[in-house]
Amino acid sequence: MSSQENKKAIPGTIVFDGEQAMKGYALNKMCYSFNEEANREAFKVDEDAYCEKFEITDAQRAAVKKRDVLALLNLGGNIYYLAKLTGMFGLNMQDIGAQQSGVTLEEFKAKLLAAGEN
Amino acid sequence: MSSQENKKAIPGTIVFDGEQAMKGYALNKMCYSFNEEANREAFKVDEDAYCEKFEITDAQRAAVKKRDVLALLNLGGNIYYLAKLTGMFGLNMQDIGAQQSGVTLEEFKAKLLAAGEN
Amino acid sequence: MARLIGGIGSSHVPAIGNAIEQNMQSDPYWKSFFDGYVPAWKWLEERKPDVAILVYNDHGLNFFLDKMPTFAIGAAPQYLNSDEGWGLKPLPPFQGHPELSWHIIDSLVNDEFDITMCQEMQVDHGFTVPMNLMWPEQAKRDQIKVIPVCVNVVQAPFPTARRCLKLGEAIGRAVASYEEDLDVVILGTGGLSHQLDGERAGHTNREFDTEFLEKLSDEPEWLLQYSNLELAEIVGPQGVEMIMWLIMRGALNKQVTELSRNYHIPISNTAAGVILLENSA
Amino acid sequence: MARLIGGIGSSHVPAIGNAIEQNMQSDPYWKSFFDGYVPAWKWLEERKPDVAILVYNDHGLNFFLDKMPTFAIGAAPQYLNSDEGWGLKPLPPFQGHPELSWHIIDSLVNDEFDITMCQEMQVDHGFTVPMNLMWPEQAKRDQIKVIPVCVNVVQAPFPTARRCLKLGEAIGRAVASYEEDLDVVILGTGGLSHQLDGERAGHTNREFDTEFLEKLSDEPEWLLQYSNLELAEIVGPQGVEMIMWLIMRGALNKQVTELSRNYHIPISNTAAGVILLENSA
Ligand SMILES: [Fe+3]
Ligand SMILES: [Fe+3]
Repeated sequence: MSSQENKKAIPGTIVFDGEQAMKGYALNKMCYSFNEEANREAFKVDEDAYCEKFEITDAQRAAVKKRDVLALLNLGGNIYYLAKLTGMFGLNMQDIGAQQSGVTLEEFKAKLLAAGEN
Repeated sequence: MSSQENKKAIPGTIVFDGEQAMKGYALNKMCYSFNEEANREAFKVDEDAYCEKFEITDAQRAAVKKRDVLALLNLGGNIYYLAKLTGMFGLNMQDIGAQQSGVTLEEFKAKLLAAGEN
Repeated sequence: MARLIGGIGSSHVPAIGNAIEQNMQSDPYWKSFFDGYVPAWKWLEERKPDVAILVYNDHGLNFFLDKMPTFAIGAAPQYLNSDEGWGLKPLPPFQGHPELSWHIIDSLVNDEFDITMCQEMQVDHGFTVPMNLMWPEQAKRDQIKVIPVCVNVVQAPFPTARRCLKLGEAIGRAVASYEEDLDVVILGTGGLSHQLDGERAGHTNREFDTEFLEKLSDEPEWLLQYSNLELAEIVGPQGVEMIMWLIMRGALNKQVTELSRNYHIPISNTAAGVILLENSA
Repeated sequence: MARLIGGIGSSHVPAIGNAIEQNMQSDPYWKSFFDGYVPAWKWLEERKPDVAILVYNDHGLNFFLDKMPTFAIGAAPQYLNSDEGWGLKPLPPFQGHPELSWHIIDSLVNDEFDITMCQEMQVDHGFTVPMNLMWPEQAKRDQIKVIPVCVNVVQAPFPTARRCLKLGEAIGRAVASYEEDLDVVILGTGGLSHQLDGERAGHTNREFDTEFLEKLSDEPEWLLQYSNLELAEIVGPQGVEMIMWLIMRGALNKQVTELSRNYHIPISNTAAGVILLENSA
């Protein structure tokens, strides 16, 4: 898809294109680092210092603190790298699916089960 | 070029194809590490321990010890990575050109100057 | 000469790995999903391929945005797995077939595919879950040699469906020209419709997935009418992983026999599919 | 709209960087080499391009054999240089143009080029030496924005000459479709004939290089008759870097004006060339 085509919005969806990638590079790099256990431990010991080291923006820092996935996506986060961050907070893909779509986990699961019954 | 085509030999030349790459991966990885100054220092402090860490073969180890570029190429070394190793020994591209073609540095330089006069 | 005996399309959600790990195959949530794999298990047991080419996408383990390849192919003696920062218990290393990898890479680059060659590569759940699903016993996974083919669906622009189908065709030619006598199976993994990110998280599309499965054997070009952006809208941004199945399909003969198919919603946040295609002789 | 105003082919041997560093331009060894750049300097001073697309090859700084892309394009805000383990004094960072980088990447991937996208990238002498040569003053290098296009000539298989020419054509189309009003120059660097490794180290080939330079403007397809293995035999394994010049040429219009050309043996172990091509209006 060309950068022009990317501009066409999909409702409820943020396409992770070059524009998003430019915003989120440092944030995603931090999240990528969580593939290593030692880095996860360092983050847990001192979240602020860890974020500092990767030079993420204040807005990103605040969204990390709030575990706010939608905000992080808007600030350039990519869902696959973010999953490594939210995983540390004990949130799996269904938890963050519910969080983003603004429903409870049970409602989110029920919606998926319902899709299976059509 | 296909792997078949690669088999056709060029006199005095080793094409760095998949076959060579398989032989030389650990050796080239060690040489690549010399991009970092700390790694160059570690090598200089204890050459054997450094080679050990990268699990290069005994034959490669012996060729490193002898600074023998042709042997290293035959053992899967790639010239661009090897240049970082020989650089540590104070050998530049002209030095190793002379070494490989079996002439003195002066003769090697003279050959190149002569090519410029044709 | 090497022979491509068939292909399998399959989902690769991490939850599947957990279910296998915890032996939940007969659990009501899982039963109809795992039942769909019985024909593939029987076929693999009968045909015993020597090598599996596994077309998948990395989800942020081996590749970061500093060096994000469109198409990467492994040429390593073995491939390691890891916990990915959050998830699955790592599986033991997978055995490569670097000679065949290099043959395929040589052939593809000559065929004007701009491959990233990987002589060391960690494989994530996009690779390990299908391996675990197809060969649930470790002993079987130790026997089969693997060649990872990793496709970018993390960072747009992704390769077009058309390019993926062509890559598959080129892989088919490459395998057919390898001199050793080997039986090769190709797996295309990922999808089907799902959306992990955004307010629309949880989106699936049974109608589209069903048509995709319906067309895959005899009319794979059907998918080419959609751009990846259109596909993201229709099947969700992660549903675009279905282009991996096109690579698998492209590698097979023009004529294939569909031996089985299954479709099930939901597994975790996804619509899960499996299809087994045999190359006509 | 953006305009490709012309292209320059140039050698990029590290020794050139050292000579500039040590102000040896008038030294007898160097004089006839540097004299060949006078027309390029004048042209660049006159035309003042906003962006330089720099087609080059990495020599083991940014890429290792674990992830070796055929074609990698930078999309970073800036690009760092380093000592490469042995050599040059590093130059200050180069300023990127990530928006144009992404536009080119989007366009190329849609055009079925399988690009590796690099949002962080160290550039080595293959990049820095030509930058230093074209814009000897740091102030000028700070002004111009750069887009690195890195081509694999480290690990065979290398992209074919045909594929390189096509990549160039696709880059030309991509630049022409960028909306911002920018003047863009493209540099193809590397070569000409040289051999660093093996008993034949020091090999050059004046006759072939001369014909290559002769044909580049009006008949670049001439090089396509040779496979990369044949080229390695003719111009040395590192001489194959001349395929970078084909990418530069391919990006320009069918009709170009050759404004200058120079050829000189030896610079270090290489035959060094420079050519300046202007796009016809
Ligand atoms: Fe996936
Ligand atoms: Fe070079």
